[in-house]
Amino acid sequence: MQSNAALEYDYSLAKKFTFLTILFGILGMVVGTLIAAQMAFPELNYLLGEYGTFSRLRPVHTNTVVFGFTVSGIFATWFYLGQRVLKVSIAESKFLMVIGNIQFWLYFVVALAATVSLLFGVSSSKEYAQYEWPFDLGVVVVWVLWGIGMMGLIGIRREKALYISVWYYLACFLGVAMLYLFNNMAIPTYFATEGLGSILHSVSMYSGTNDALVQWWYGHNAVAFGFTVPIVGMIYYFLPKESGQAIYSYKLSLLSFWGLMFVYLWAGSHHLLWSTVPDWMQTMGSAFSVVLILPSWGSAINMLLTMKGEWNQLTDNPLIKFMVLASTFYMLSTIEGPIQAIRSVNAIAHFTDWIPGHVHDGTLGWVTFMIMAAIFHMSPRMFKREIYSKKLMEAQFWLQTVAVVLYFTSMWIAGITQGMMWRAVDEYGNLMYSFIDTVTVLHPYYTIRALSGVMYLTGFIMFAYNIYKTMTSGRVLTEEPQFRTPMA
Amino acid sequence: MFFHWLEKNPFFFAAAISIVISFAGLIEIVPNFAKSGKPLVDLKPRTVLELAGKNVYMKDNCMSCHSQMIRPFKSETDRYGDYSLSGEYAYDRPFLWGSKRTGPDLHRIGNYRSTDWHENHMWDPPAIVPGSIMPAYKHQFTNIADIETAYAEAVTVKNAFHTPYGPEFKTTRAAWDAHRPKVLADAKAIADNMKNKDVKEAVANGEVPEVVALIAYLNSLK
Amino acid sequence: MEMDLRNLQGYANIFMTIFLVVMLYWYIIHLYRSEKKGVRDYEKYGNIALDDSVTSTPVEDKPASQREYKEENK
Amino acid sequence: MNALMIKALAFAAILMIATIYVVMSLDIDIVGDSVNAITIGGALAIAVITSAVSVKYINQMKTDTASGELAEENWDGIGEYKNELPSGWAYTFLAVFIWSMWYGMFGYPINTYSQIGEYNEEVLAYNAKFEAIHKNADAATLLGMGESIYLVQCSQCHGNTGDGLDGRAHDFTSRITKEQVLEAINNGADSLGYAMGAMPAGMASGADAEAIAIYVAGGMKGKQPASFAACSSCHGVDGKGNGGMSPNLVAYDDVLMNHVIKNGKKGSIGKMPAFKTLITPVQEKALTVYIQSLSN
Repeated sequence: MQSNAALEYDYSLAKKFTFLTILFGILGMVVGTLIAAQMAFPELNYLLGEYGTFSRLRPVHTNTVVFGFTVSGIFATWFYLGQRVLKVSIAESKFLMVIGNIQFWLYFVVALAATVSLLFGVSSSKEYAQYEWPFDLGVVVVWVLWGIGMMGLIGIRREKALYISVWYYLACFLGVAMLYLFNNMAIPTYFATEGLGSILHSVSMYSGTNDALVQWWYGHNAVAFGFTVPIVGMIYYFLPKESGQAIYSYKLSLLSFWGLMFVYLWAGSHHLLWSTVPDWMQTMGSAFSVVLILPSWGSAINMLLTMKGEWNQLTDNPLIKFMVLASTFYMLSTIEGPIQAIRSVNAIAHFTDWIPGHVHDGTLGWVTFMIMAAIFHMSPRMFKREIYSKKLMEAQFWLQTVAVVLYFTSMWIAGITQGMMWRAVDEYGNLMYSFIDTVTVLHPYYTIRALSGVMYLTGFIMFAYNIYKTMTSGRVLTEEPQFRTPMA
Repeated sequence: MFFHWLEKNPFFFAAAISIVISFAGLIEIVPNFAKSGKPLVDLKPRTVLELAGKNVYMKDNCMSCHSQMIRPFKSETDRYGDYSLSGEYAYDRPFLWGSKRTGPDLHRIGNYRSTDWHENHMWDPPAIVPGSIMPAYKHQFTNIADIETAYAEAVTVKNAFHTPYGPEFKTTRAAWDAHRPKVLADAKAIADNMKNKDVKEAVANGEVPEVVALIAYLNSLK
Repeated sequence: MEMDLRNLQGYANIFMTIFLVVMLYWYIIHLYRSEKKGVRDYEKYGNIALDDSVTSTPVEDKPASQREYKEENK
Repeated sequence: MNALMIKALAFAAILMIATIYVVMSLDIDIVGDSVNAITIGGALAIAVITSAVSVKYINQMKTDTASGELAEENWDGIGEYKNELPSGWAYTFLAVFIWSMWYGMFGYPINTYSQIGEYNEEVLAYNAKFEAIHKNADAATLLGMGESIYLVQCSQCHGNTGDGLDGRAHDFTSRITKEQVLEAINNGADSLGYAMGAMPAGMASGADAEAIAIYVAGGMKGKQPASFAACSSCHGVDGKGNGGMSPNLVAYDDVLMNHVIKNGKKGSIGKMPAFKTLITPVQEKALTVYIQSLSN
């Protein structure tokens, strides 16, 4: 293939999405930290009039970190590693470049507009699917464009075998597409009448218990295919690449993959334990949640074992540290979730802060750590400059690690405490605590959580600064580093 | 052989993933659809004012902090009333069970709180419940609820899902104009039990402040 | 009738679980078998991530005839 | 056991001790309630298993020799594979599958388990457990019980001390205020469902009404105004409600409490909803004792 001698990977799209990842990351985490602080200090609800209340901002936070930060991160890493593991440059096809750029701009507009719409209370109130129908359509188009781009790139690949990361990105694409479509089925009321009322409003195709089932089939698996699958795909590429160690066991990664695909979808009903969905379905949700520990841990163990005998890398490469810690938090959250899904434990855990605590093990400790590590790895290759500061990276690592630990321990105690207080009866057999008692008792934990939010956000800003300085004033690299990321 | 074939073909591989991940939905969700959607015998769909209130509930995203699902535990039925039944939710689009109780469950709040309590509480929660971390929703006293959209919603669900709204619910603007006084009368009945001057004035002028619709909705949760 | 449906779903669930276990462990066996027999070495795919320059030799080359695009931009 | 493992397990232990300490300090029975016990067990499992397993593998980074790289000669497919599937993982996978079958067939049998059935059993067990206390309750027990019910069910509106939160709800530290009496006289009253029926509006007016209001709000002490005759036909000369036929104006008696809890109440302050679904007869008795104690 003589003609490929001068061929290079094209990182323009990866770069663009990296910028968005950082932008949405900061936005989402600022809002997250604010709403965490509001739980401890309610006066903070009044900073922005009606737009600043906890209730308005919470969906802004969740949707910005899910559909802004994480999805950007998925796109950024796909446009980087997709080319590399398929051994084909996206620039080899003008078509794919055009599609990719349309995807980028459309995504940027839709994500921003949708976030603003939530601020104004335009919401369908289904968790993590709050966007109203026009924004849903936008999301679908973006997603389809990504799918076309992905299939196109796979079509022109030079490497015949699909590396395991590609499997995971494919699953991410397919899973999210299916779930998002079915869950967001709605009828716009404006068009179902003679143009009465708001054009943005719609009603769900499903009602009551059915709506709940579809919603949590989606809600749980949006986590599966948005927060687990693509992130696993990332670590399967970036950890081996950064460390120069092949995956410990490729077979284990295949097994974990199919295990995850089979089992994950069944577990959605564990969000509806003790509700009005049929009993057997709840039981199944519980049972499969526990089974789910194993395919999840398969990936995590595979990653940790990839680094076996490589202690020196762990101690002197902060990037490896990020990824090893991410794997560990992945283990924590993938055993915590299933145990919270056991009926009896769920009776306490559901509706309490233990659940946000659990979610943030995954999102802060696993998703964000991994995405940041990926960007740290990609930056020197994309910008052809050394990472600006290793010291800053180390400091950021420790600050954020402490933040995640504070977050999950405080919410762990808060949740168990509140769940048990709700159940507690006094010596006469009457409820021991009024509801407000179970709120005021949480103040110290909410304060700690707010503090952990500030710490984590600070770490993320350090990260953004480090990347910015890398782009602008890192030492110029003459050739692309093979494995370990160079840093000053 | 089957696996080899699969591993080599991205297209069939993608198809395999799709099949594998749709199993759960097919077995779990689909067969129960008709049964789980069945309403209680005497269940009435919400009035237009209540629907508008539900939309305020969604707009200010009350379900960030409040559930509407009383689980079958003695501790919950003691606190909130009878455990929830599937048939009670049959007309709820979307369902608003919530997933977090920063505040108490509201599924039967209409049984044990009143209009004036809500009025005072929405205006300044910690004054009513000392220690409350709920923010005040003073903007709901001046924002005007979108009752026309609520009407459009009622007509839509009537036509699409046979929700039993009366024959006067039609897709035309004329039908809405005819129904509007009924909504305003409902709003006035709520506002009569309230003290806020802005609210009373707005209702007198034929407008429905968000808080009135919201309270109508909360009162209907029984 | 309703009980029938519930039973049916219950059985479907149990059947699915068994099916999953069988498939998964069959897959494990399949993976090891193919390696033993020399049909395929799965672990070599790990190298795709390690050696991923655009010019490096693919682990499994996709013949140009199979590539769905024409080399147009030189 | 090496230092890292000890540290990780110590962390798990501290987290668990802190959790249990906080919960116990709130008088919550961990052992007695099986749900609480299982939850603590689950939390312990999360903390210990995660710590131990992740540290086990992290230790392998320290101690194992690197054997991860693949030799070129393996490419023919026959060769030595140093990196076997972790067998612990494979066996545990099978074990949880079996467990899940057990869970679905015996733990919560798919055909027979009903959470509502379990709820009914829970309520029966509860009743059996507390019946004794409720049956032979003496005044002190009732008072304590009443206070706990009041704080959970009533304090949101009437305030923790029963003072009605600055006029937002009825004030239990006295029986009735002048405004409340005047409201009833001027507008009538018909929300409690007494046998005597509705009280018509305008039984008295002007100075007479004023005098009645002052007299009743003052606890019916001192000289009875002549105009009170309009009231005594129903409420009795002593204002005590004619043996439960109409509301007692002097004290919170059993009948009054029963009517208010069952029907709610509408007065000058606003409307109180009924609490018939949330307060049981036993609790009502205790609550009465407690509310009586607030005005004494």
